Amino acid sequence: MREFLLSVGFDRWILPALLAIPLLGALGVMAGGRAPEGEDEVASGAATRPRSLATLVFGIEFLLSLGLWWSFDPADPSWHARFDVAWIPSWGTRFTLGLDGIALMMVLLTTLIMFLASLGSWSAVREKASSYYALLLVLTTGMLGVFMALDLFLFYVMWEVMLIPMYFIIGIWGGQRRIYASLKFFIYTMIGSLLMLVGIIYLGLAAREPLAVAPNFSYDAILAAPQLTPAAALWVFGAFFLAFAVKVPMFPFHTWLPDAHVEAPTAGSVVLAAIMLKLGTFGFLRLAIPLMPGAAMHPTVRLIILTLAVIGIVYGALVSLVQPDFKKLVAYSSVSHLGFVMLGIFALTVQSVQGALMVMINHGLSTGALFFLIGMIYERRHTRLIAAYGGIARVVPMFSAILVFVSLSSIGVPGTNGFVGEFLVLLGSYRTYPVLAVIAATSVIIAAAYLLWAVQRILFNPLDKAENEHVPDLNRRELLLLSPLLVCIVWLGVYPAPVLRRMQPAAERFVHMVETRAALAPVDVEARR
Amino acid sequence: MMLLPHEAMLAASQLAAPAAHPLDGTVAGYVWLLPLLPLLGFLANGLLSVTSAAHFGPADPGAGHGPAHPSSPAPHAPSDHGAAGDDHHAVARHRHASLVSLIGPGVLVVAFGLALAIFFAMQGAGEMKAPFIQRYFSWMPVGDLNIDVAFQLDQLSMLMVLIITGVGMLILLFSVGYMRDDPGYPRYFAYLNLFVFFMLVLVLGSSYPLMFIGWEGVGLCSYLLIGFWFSEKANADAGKKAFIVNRIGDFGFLVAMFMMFANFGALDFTGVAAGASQLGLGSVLVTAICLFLFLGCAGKSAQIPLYVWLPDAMAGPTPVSALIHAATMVTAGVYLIARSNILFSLAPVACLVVVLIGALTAIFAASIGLKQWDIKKVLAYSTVSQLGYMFMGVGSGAYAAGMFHLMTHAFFKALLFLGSGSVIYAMHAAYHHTGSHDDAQDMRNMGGMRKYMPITWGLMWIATLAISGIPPFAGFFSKDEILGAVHARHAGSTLDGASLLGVPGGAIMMFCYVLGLAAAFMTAVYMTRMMLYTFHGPNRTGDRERDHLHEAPWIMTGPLVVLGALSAVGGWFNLPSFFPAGRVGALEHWLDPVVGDGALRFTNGAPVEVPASTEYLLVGIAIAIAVAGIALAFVRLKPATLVPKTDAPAEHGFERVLANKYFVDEIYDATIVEPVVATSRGLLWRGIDVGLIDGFTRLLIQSKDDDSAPGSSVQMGGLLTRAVGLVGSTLQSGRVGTYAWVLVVGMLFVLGAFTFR
Amino acid sequence: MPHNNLQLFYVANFYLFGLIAIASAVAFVTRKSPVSAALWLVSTMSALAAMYVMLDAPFIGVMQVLVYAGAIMVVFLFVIMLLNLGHPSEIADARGIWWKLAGGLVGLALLAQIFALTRARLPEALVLPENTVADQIVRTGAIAPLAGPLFHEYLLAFEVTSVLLLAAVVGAVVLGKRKDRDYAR
Amino acid sequence: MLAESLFFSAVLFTVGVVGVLTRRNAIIIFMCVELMLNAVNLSFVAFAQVYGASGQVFVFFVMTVAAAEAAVGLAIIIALFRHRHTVNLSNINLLKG
Repeated sequence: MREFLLSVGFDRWILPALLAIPLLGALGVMAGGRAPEGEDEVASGAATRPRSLATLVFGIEFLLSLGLWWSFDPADPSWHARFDVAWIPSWGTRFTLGLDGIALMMVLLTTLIMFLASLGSWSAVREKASSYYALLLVLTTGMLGVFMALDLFLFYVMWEVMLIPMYFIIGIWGGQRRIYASLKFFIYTMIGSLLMLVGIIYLGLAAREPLAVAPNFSYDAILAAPQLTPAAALWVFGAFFLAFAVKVPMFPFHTWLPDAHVEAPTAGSVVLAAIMLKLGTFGFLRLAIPLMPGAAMHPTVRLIILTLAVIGIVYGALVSLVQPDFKKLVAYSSVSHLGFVMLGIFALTVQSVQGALMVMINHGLSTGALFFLIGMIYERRHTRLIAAYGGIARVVPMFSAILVFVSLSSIGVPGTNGFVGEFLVLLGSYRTYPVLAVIAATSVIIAAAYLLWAVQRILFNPLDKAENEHVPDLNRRELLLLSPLLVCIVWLGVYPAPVLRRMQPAAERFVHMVETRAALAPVDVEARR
Repeated sequence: MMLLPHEAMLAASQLAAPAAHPLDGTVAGYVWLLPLLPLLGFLANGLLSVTSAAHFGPADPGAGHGPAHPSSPAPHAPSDHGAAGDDHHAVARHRHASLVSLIGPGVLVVAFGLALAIFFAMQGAGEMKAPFIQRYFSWMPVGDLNIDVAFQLDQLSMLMVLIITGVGMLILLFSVGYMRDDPGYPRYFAYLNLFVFFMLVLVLGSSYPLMFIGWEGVGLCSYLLIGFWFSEKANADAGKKAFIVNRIGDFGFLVAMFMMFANFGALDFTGVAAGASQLGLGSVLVTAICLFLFLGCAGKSAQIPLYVWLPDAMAGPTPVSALIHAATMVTAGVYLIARSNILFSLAPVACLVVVLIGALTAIFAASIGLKQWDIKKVLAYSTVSQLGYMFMGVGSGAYAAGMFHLMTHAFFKALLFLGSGSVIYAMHAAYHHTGSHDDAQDMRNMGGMRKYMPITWGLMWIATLAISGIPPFAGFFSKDEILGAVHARHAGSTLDGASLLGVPGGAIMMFCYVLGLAAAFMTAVYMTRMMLYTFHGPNRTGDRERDHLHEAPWIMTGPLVVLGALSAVGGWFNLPSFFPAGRVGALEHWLDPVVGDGALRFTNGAPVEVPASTEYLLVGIAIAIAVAGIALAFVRLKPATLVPKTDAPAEHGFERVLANKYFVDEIYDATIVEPVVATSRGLLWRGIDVGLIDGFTRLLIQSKDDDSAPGSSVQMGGLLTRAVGLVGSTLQSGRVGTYAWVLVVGMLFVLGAFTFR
Repeated sequence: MPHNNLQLFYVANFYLFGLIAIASAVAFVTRKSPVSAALWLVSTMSALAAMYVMLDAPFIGVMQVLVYAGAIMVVFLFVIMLLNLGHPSEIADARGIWWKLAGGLVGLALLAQIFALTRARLPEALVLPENTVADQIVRTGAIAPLAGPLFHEYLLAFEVTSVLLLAAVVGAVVLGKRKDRDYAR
Repeated sequence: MLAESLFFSAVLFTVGVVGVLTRRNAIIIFMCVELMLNAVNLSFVAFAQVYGASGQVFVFFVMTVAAAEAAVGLAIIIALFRHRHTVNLSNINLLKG
């Protein structure tokens, strides 16, 4: 397989192709014209062309990206499938793309989830379908670009490219309070990302060649440049931290998330949870920590961030416990899960970082599946309130079986993917921060409580509401779209070794580099005194 | 799954690890088949269950923009569903029932046969000091951590495999009759097969994480099976409670694993044992690991303070109670301690805690059992109490005794549960005939069942005598051995040398011995009480129902007979030296390679020597107490005066406290569950999240559809934005002159920044 | 400067016209009548034209007289007269005394800052290099030094200004045209 | 004479600014802007004397732009006057949205 891929020059064109195909697809989808305002396009058939075209494009995208799984060689320390052309020379920025093991997994996750998200919007998006699918496609380019970018300016551009389609997806196809939610989402993320731009420009100027005027935004060049002074590093790290912490989201920057999740359409929630939240943690892994290791690994800074992460873990779980809205419950559980990722990254052991990466993937699969399921039942009953259900396991057995299974994976029952990630994070972070790891481990109890309680109130108990008695079960399309997620949940739970091995060198390099660079970081004279 | 070349090589090199072991090349190489068989059974039954229930929904479920209207005809009525229409009272044989009956118990029959074959291979292989470890593939290879999926076969896991597959096979056969008319028939067998799979993974796993898979997996199956009839809220509640309480224990297990890895760098049994052996006796680290492990045991094996889930777990079908909540899963904690015997033998303080908790649980649960009316609740508290005995055994270093009691308990408690199951089956069938909704499990509605179910009656008396400790039944030997071990170690052992909270270990051991005796007395009383109220005296079922009471079919009584035989002679597997009717200490000898070193460390390397006179005295006391308990029950309890449940008067005083289980559930609710929920809702969610953080956000943005702002604070919405907007809109007068002024003043500032920098 | 013996004459004239320009400008902003203000502005511009000549830019000086003082200011005067802005109600347009004071203060502050910046920015040792422009004028006449760069380096910009002028003409016509509804009213 | 030129230029510019700030007649304000442009032109010419003829080229462009501006600006004023019958900017706030 690898030989075949290399023989067709796969690693030379794949990354720009992955970015270009969705954009072309978006043009194609938009070219179809639009249906009259307010028409039910699913019923009238106007949605058929955009949705099939978009799903086809996403399918091609996914199949192409799958080739990366084989073409990638974990033993090779250089960037995989590197692509580098001149872009804006006077600003010192080039169009540089490349992957390491971490980004590879994120790209695969993105293409898979986007394909499913497109399939999942099949009957849920009933108005302005062509705009919707075009936005989904543009969003894909933005997210993939963030994972691939090896130029900080390009990173920023892609970061913003991804923000805008999401704003519209929430704001146009969202629920009742969509305007509030989309505005909140936009303002939170925008404030963070503008500060990040300042930080990026500072880094680019600091890394330019002697006597050069134009900044140098190349990731490798910035990494190779002398480290910033402690004060500057702290400020730049702060700028990056705010941008990424909002995106993750870390406590206390998380309140946009429940609103955005609840109001977004199903695919929006799925993408938000499965991929966009990972961009924040990915930013920490790729930019904030390696570029400013002295600031990130400063004992006080590290302790503050780890404490926030652990607060997020427990807090998110506790707040989930009392949510009356199932979607909001899952949204708060995301806060808890992403806390694990932050704990793993900042605990900085190979196990915890690998675990954090696994949690990133697992959360994408499990929470993505949960949001799909919520969307499916919402399409049928038009409510997400837990109290509106009860006993529907008798009516929709397939739905129930899958919901229970996915919930178990989200709880982290061993044998599912959820366990592998959380276990590795806690195992690794116990080595460096035992007390925090033990506190974080209590969330396994609360997680079981909130999800099982919700599942019980939805699926079990007496079937006492008449409107629940005739809810149709999943259809074939929905089963088809859930099945890859279910397969991955079992596969990553039982045999995660292939994934772990692909990410291993990148994770080890990350830990090693941050440790050595943090040790070499210039020390503040005043602090030493 | 395609492997990269180096992955495949890595896997191959691990598989090819040479290990000269006496079991190489024997049938033991097929050990992977043991868990695989029930897993296949689960997949087959699960598929049957799902396919028979599946009705795909319409292609466009959202059509119509409204909730599915009741008047619009649904494609199918819920009652058509196979597994979907699970109703406790529904009687509809599943259309795949015969196939399921073949697969479900069938895979266990094969597995049991294989287990027997492996057992004989082990016997034939002669002395086997090292465990037989088979590696299959790498589960989590991360840095210096490498967790393999590998099975470890040694004498301890072999014993557990035989119990699980053997007793499991009998219980599944019983279930074929018991669950025959349940619409969820395939789902039931799928869950049970899955349970057996996880249980086998638990006992066969060669490392703590792998064991943890089984550990949580059986908890999951327990959750699913307790809530099998999920349409009743109580059942679903009980399942959830079991899972969550177990999770508290699992938290302990997890933390123990973290400590092991951080300090020993390994998580497999051999690696941890090697690492722990480097540490001294009673080091803080080992004690902490053992205590966290014991927290896990307390959850899984229902010890104080986490026992509360087990009585509620009786909401599941009765064979489930027999298999999971009596014979196998709940004993996993005992197995864990026996498996970690090296660790525990180094932590006498932790062992004292284990013994003390075991003894307290034994007497506490036994006292509650005295006043229960639900026949299964009596057995449930009895199980909790007996598990306490087992922990007394393994805690005091008498691993063989603890495992012995585990085995005999599996026999007689499974028999008791299945017997009670067949009584309930009869009661249920009778009530079903007449359409009555009386409680089929309440002993006050039974009485005189001896006449209708003579086989069950006889077998259950055997089990009762066994659990009460009457020789020569199985329970006598195992319980006596435990009590003897506790008594023997109150002096001259490491436990005696340690102290807990300032109390010397010897005193604690003696105290626990007394508690054990008292619990034995109560055991005899409540078991006899259960037998008297159920089988003796006049029948209280009801006049119309009485005619429908009859003995269960052969598929149910057959397994009872086998278990009855085992309960009667099970003690012969490990005869004490003073009872030389056969081979003395066979089980102890068998387990010696695994637990022998750990056990010896308790007595500082010397074998336990108890004077014959003391031994006879202890045995005499034990028998006397058991007989006294039974006699007391016969004298004091009058089944003839009992009235049916609906007419029963309320209890008073201490009886009421006992009947309400010391109000422990209520105390937990009031002190833990409700405060946590209230804090989460009031302080964390509404206070911090909506109030504080979103309050700040509302200074920035406001929207008319922001309903999270309660009441007057809506007017405060966007305060900051409004202030900025007011200034901005005043400046925006539209007069060019104003703009010019602003421009010039702004320019002054800009120039000023250059001038005065 | 072209002739060393004329240097003093040039410098003296430069200062003279400079003072005239400032005085005319002050008079320009203080006049109430738009017509007199416009005439004072013409005076300022003419003085500036003379200064350009002193600064070795005779061609620009000529253009200043032709385009600014001639064409543009004439247009201004035309408009003033067309709108009949000599009307008394239109004359009293100046703001109150406080506005004037404030304007003066702001002007002083601005002036002070510009001076401060000029001093800070200009290199003390800035010496006139070889009189490049002056030499060129001597060699090739007054127009060539300007025409060279204009039609080589700045050719594109030059062409663009022609488009700009065209657009301005069209715009002025469109804006100035009376619309039909204006007649209707 | 560079420093002197810049002095004159600054003074003229400031006079123009003060005029813009204190007058309300649109045409006078417009002329003040022309004055400011001329002040800048003076600096350009002065610098051109030192650094080369490009400065003069810019003066040329500024004049062109000023001419275009005068044409359009005066046309706007005429159009405005037709509607409002005033050129007093205090009475005109069309820029207010």
